[in-house]
Amino acid sequence: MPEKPTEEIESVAIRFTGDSGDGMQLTGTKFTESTALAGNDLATLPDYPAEIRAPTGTLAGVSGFQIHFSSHDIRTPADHPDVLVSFNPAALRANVEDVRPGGMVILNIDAFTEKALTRAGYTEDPLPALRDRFQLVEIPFTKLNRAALADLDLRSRDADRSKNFFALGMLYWLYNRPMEPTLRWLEGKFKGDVLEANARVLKAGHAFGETTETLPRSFVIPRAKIAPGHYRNITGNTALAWGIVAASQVFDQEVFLGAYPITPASEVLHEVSRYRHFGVKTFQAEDEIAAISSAIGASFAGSLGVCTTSGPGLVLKQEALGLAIMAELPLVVVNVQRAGPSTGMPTKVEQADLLNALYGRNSDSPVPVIAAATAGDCFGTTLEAFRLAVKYMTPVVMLSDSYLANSAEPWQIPDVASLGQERAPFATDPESFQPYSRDPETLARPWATPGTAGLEHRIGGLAKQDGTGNVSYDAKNNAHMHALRHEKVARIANEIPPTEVLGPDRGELLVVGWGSTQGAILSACIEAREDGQNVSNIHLRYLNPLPPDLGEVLARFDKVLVPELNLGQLSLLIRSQFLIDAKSLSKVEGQPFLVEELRAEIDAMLGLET
Amino acid sequence: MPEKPTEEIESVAIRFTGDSGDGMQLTGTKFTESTALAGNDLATLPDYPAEIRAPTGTLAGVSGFQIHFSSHDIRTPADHPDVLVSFNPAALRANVEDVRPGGMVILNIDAFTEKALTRAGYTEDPLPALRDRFQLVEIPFTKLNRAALADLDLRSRDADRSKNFFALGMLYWLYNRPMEPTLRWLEGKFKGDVLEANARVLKAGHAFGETTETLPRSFVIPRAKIAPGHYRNITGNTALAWGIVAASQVFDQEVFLGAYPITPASEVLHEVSRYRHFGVKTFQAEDEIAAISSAIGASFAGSLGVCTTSGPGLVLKQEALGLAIMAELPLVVVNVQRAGPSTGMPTKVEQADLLNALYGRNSDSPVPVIAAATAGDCFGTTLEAFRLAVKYMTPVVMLSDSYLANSAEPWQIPDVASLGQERAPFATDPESFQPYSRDPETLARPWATPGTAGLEHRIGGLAKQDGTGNVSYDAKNNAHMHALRHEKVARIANEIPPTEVLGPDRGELLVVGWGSTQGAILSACIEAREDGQNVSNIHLRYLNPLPPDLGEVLARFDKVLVPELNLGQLSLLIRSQFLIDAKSLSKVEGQPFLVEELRAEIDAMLGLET
Amino acid sequence: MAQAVQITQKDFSSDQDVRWCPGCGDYSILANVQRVMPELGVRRENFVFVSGIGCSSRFPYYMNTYGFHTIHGRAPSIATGIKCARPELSVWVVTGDGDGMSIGGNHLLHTIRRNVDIQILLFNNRVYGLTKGQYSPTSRVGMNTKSSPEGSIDYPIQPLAFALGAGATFVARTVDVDAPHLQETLRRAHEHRGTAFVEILQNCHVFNDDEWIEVEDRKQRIDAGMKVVDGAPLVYGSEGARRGIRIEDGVPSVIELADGQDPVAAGVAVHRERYETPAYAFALASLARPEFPLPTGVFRAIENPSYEALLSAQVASARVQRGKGDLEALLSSGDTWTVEA
Amino acid sequence: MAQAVQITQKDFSSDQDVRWCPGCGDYSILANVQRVMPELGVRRENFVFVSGIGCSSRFPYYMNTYGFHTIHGRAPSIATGIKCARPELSVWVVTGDGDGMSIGGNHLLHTIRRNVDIQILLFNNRVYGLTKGQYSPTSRVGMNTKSSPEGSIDYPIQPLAFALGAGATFVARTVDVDAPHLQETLRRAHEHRGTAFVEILQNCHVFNDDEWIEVEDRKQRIDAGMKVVDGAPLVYGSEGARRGIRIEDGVPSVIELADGQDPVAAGVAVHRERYETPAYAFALASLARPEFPLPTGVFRAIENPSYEALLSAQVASARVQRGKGDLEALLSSGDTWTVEA
Ligand SMILES: Cc1ncc(C[n+]2csc(CCOP(=O)(O)OP(=O)(O)O)c2C)c(N)n1
Ligand SMILES: Cc1ncc(C[n+]2csc(CCOP(=O)(O)OP(=O)(O)O)c2C)c(N)n1
Ligand code: SF4
Ligand code: SF4
Ligand SMILES: [Mg+2]
Ligand SMILES: [Mg+2]
Repeated sequence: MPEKPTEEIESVAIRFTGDSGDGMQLTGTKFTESTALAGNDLATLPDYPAEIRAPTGTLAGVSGFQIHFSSHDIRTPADHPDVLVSFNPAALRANVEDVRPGGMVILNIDAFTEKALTRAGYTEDPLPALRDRFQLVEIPFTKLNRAALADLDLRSRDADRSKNFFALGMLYWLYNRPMEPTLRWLEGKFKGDVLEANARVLKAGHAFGETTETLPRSFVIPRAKIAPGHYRNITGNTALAWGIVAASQVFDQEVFLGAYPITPASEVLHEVSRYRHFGVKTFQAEDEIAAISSAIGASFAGSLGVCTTSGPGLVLKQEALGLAIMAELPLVVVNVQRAGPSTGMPTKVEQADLLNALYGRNSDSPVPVIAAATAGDCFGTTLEAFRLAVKYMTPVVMLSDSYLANSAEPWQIPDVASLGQERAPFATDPESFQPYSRDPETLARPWATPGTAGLEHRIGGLAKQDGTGNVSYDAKNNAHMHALRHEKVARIANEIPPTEVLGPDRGELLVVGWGSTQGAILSACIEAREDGQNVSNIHLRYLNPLPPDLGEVLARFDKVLVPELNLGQLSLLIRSQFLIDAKSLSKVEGQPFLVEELRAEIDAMLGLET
Repeated sequence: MPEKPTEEIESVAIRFTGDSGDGMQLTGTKFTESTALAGNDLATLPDYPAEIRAPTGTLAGVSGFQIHFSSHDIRTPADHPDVLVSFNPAALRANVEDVRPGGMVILNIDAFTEKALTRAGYTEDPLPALRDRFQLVEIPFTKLNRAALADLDLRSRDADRSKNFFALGMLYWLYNRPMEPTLRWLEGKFKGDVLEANARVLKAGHAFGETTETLPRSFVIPRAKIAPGHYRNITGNTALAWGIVAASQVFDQEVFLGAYPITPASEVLHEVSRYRHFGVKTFQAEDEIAAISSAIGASFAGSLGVCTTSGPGLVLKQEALGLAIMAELPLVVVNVQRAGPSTGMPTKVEQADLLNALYGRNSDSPVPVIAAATAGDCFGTTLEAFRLAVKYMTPVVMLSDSYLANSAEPWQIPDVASLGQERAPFATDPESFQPYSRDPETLARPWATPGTAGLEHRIGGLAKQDGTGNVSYDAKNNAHMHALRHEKVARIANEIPPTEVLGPDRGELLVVGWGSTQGAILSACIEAREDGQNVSNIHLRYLNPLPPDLGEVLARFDKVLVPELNLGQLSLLIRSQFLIDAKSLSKVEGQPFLVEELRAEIDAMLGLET
Repeated sequence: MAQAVQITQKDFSSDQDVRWCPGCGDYSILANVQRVMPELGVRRENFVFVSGIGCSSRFPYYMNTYGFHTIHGRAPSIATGIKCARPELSVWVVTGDGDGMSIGGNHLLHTIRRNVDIQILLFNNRVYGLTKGQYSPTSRVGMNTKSSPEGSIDYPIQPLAFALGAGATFVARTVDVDAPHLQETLRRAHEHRGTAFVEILQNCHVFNDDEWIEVEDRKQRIDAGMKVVDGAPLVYGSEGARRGIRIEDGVPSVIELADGQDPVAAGVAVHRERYETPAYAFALASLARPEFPLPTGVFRAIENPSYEALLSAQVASARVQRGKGDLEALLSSGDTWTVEA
Repeated sequence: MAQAVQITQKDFSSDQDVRWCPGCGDYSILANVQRVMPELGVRRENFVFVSGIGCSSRFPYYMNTYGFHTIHGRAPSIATGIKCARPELSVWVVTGDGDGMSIGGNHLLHTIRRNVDIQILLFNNRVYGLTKGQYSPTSRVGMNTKSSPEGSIDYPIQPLAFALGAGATFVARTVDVDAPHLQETLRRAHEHRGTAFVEILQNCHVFNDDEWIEVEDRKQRIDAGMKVVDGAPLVYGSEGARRGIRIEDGVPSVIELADGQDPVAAGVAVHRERYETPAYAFALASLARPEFPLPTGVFRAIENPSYEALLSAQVASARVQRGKGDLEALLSSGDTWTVEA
């Protein structure tokens, strides 16, 4: 058998889909690892079914994982997959309309029984019509997989569990990915028959690809030009968890994480719980209020207090967050946003808790708010939150979202030395100690922790006199303290680096983004610029305070567009602060922006027909 | 003895001050009642010590009550009292600097012992210096009072309790107020020796006024020109409570109030609890979350659910409020605002929960917000909140504050027939019933309550499909539901009456207010206009949505000033929505605006030196 | 009229697909609740199921009654509002060990204390199912979960002891797969006026499989379980290994019984649901494996006026004493004055 | 060094004016706490007092130690964070019947359940003092207050029964004005490792005066109270009217004792703090006036490892097993790759 030809292509996006039980997340993850090691740039997006465990074979139970990889820069998992792998009719039905016209659709044809088609809601066989629109590749994965395992003593139900690895093997061949990382992983994870079965079908799938005439050629995606360095794949939640663990090292101080499980933030708690040997204590509280309260207590006692949650949990924490603001204690409150309102769609994305982070408390109670832009960026943004908290003696809200939480990207592993070594400036000297005295630069009050002789003092949520920290109902003092809390947060602006404008630094249109939309916005703007359009973009990490040069940057553009996965929250802040007619592009479908949606809006604002 | 002369004056402001135990609130209230019956317009402001019970004789324990009454319109308790009555040195010290230069200062000179002066923080006798600046009236109230009771068998501690009534009697003489209302009240309240003692000293005080040479004349304040009608005095909290009780009549439906005590909202619960015979059920919950949850349950079951709280309590209710928004149930959430952040100054005023009312929940979850402007207006605003809630099937946030809560004003008792008779449009017909079908005008869904055969259905906090109300994770449906919830609230704008501009309807400066600042703003603007200044003002009851003509009104003025007892919350909304450079005048001292503070800012904006 | 026809179990199935994992104990509970409903003499439209958040809390979606799937932990408070507003409704709360005992513990406490006449079914699977398997307040010490990779260090709470500490007037325990016992317990809970608190031991097949196998398995449960019956001695165990529970000075111990020995004579306590003191039921609730058998059945059932009944009575008596509220009179009460035109 | 000098009660008074109403029971509690502190062998800077909101919760302001006056009901959670972060501190929570049993019930429940090594002092005056006199979760049925003008219809919760239902390892009850008993109870609470839950019956002179007069008054308390002592029988009453408590099958009853009669022989139970089962202590906690005497003293004191100790042990053992965390190794763990320049 002659070797089949290979074709070099620039990039490809593959979406693996099947029933929740079909192992799509694992398949996608393994493919991602191989791809990373093959040197491509990549982005991934898992798409779980909601919290519910749906009956097998129904639309509600479909699970998906998309990976986009390329020989050049990649910023999003791609609007439309080039390849769809579907393990059953429901997965096909839920996903096929997203596939790029003429794309490849690989089916486990064994699963396309009449019963399964009905269960998926098909009233007639969809394949004939699809054959006209896509390149259908129909493969009896179940049969082939069973055959590969025939001589092992496995029940067919057990055997069938590995059919995803058969398909994975085939796709490794198709895109010339290395099998070794997956084989190595299997060896670390399983023993005996299970190891044997999985390894065998992976190889069998690969061999099948090589052999079958259904696949006339394989594809090569050259290595991407990536900044030199040491890399790994990382999801936002892992990066966030590691940021928390790293804080214990950077500050050489114990970290205390109080958390109550909630989708999509729970994995941060899970991950951090594994690192007790770093001097990181985790506490699963009875609810979100206890979680933040315990973290406040820990901060008061001199640990780095942090709590992790999602939307409804943030709401519950707000009263206690107000206390931390009044008590001026360092604290990091992480909110991995999800789609609401109320319970909403807990597994889906929104970035709609910005105004809640800013205004979710009684009275004016300013708190710095920063947001991560990519999965990997969750690491650094978390560390930045700790740094601000300690330096300014203030709680800080750090925003991520469910898209960042679950999607993975290659991440250049930072040099630990580069993270710096900070040390909390604990007060120790009783001489003229005052609990509410001020650092003249940052306005921080001293961090005086229990156990320090001579610094005994009492704090609380009642209005306090500046300096002594005693309870005070004095009118002018109260106004002074309001102003002081406001000013303390405002001074953070002094440290915000100049806003980086991508594209011309003045012109017709500026696109302003924040958080997880960075990849899509960047792609859309780069593409638009490549098409000769006059559009620039900036992406904000600091939401409160806003960058000091922001007004000036905005003023250099005729029009401003603010795309957000909410009904216009940053847009409201920008309009109010700078009195410019910033236009909000909002999407609240529980899904990230497609590049094409952004491009359409950019075109519209530039007066171009689309 | 010849009768003393009387002098006619237009208005006077008196502040009664003493230790918490001296009965200043009662004294003030009784004086107010007499004054109302005397036909003057009036406004009052009590000023309690904070929640703490301070040691007697200290500044922290001073309690005050100010009443401003006049033969013309009165809108504020006055910036500077004309008369200060002080029962001890601490009360003098805490208040004397507020008195208008040359004003009258009436002292219980018996209380000015050296010990008491020291306790108040005086290092030397303040009276000599004060005699130059004020008209000091030094009266041995304690001695006179004891003397009046000498023949009764009372311990002097008990006798001393009534010295405030002695002073009250003297002031009744001084300002020619009728004593009958107070005597009648005493008869209803007390019996035997206590009644005898109080009535006797009241009359003795009056006689003393008539006799003493210290007071050369008494004053007459002619009746005010007040719209004809039936009047009473009312505090904001009572008006609010009665608004809740009235709802049960207007809608002919049971009201269910879930509440957890919190200053300054507790009295609403107390007051409503007294009216079970109206078919009003009150439930003292274990916390604010249970309070709102129980009210949501009651609304689901077909009652008019309402809950009353203050700042920190509102924050705790927000998660459940999000549920009510998702479930589209009618509900009134009353927030009697107080000074924060955190526990702050619980007895002091702020109007700083506006943004929290709007944005205090996860995700975009719109809720109508309305605010009362005067004590009496709390009644109608509460009823309006119920009307909107039922008509639009939505929770409504109603804002009051601690200033409105405690201050009293004459209130024209509304004709019950004029309150209208509404009826909740309960669904009853199973034919084609859908829990999330829509009224085409209001977008309200049907209110289908348990017990109605054939309408069995399930609601909840997960994203819902329009129409069926079933759980749905469909992307487009989710966007549609977000838009729908937003639009439902926005449509309320159609009912908002045209904005009433006081003063020229276009010009140089427009002052925009909301809530309890109405009186001060109105006074300042009227005075300024009387001084020939080009300034107009509007006062907003509807904060979300804003009045539909607001943008157009604002555009007619060169400048816009937004005075608020917060750091600029309505101002933020106006700037963002209308892109005008509205200037915020903020005061966060736990005290209402003084008219002079507003005038100074108006002058400044008009470019006048002050 | 639809109600004229005899309603059946089927009438209580809603049109929503049931979405628990295959093997989940919730299925059996659902089926048994649906089976018991038609026997309770309540019209279907008068049932309301209220829940919080959790796998168990999806329950209302599957009941063709009025239903409210609310927010995490708050179902007892929402149910309280429903019952106070409409005492004629039959209100059932479905909650989990996380929903009810973790975030919702306080509402459970106060609802039970007030004795609101509702049924509370706590599905105890000793794990957070919906959020994919963290330990819960009822999980055993040492349990390895995603959030306790080195074993949980929280001492578990015993829901029935908690309920008795809250002053519960009715507490019972039953098991997901024991259909007749479960049904009888539901009937008893419904009969009870006041808060009926029922712990249902439930299997989470995915995250905590076989946690209750000792009382689910027909064989094991003979020695590991003890069904308590009003008026009968506290005995359990298979032929030849019969045992009884004795309680001295409030302290329970196990007595081995000889063949044919009279348990009461041997000092075994007799079960009584109606002691005024909760102390006896608490002793029962504190029995834990492996030293003791796990008791099931009705531990306590005493009658006290229920909260919503007392509330309605206050409304009624206020009306008798003061007449139906007259708004005009209220607004004009106290000192008023008239300004003439 | 300041600590070389013997510290006294005075050293524990802060410079803030004490601001309770004259006649408030809180004064006596404060004085006794300040008196006991110097005896505990803890350096002043290692004491932390944490409270919520209420009259009682102002307590930390008056203690010259570290103090945190937090928000309503959350003190136990904040104290948990403090103790977990710094196990060497002596952490005391001061809370009220509203702060602790109403809004804060859930945190109290879980803190007690976890057995965090802190002292919780619940000042029970059966009323909301700070908000001016509404009924609280411990108020009696029928109590007339501003929010219950026709009498409260809530059944009161019994804090010690609640704590035992939560699995408390140490529960005690004492009285504001009984200085020696209060002091001894505080000492015992401090000695205990794990959560020490102490109910202090406290007089609110302004809003609920004399609620506890039966056990505050030196005369009345002889017949109305019962001080329990480890190893001694449960007896009370004045000469000639001595009585004892018997507990059969978990059900307590009063036995009249003849002059000189041996209580134990008469069937009176002997008090033991260390029964493994909480059932006995619960029986004690359920004794209520007027049928029974109100017991005071230490009801239960058993030793179980405390939460923060177990947590620290996990940290320590993780370090032994895996070494001190190495961030570089963590970041580079699993599959990584290098892109060359
Ligand atoms: C305010 C809030 N916090 C956290 C969550 C996440 N959450 C949902 S269900 C659940 C626990 C459910 O456990 P349990 O009640 O035992 O139900 P089960 O799934 O085991 O039946 C949690 C933590 C939430 N929905 N809301
Ligand atoms: C979130 C919140 N809700 C309500 C309040 C109002 N509040 C303050 S103290 C208190 C009750 C205090 O009662 P208790 O704990 O018994 O203390 P006591 O004053 O009787 O000592 C209440 C309801 C508050 N401060 N915060
Ligand atoms: S996770 Fe457990 S409790 Fe939830 S549905 Fe699955 S088996 Fe049932
Ligand atoms: S109100 Fe009661 S509890 Fe509060 S300080 Fe006064 S007497 Fe003490
Ligand atoms: Mg569970
Ligand atoms: Mg109290």
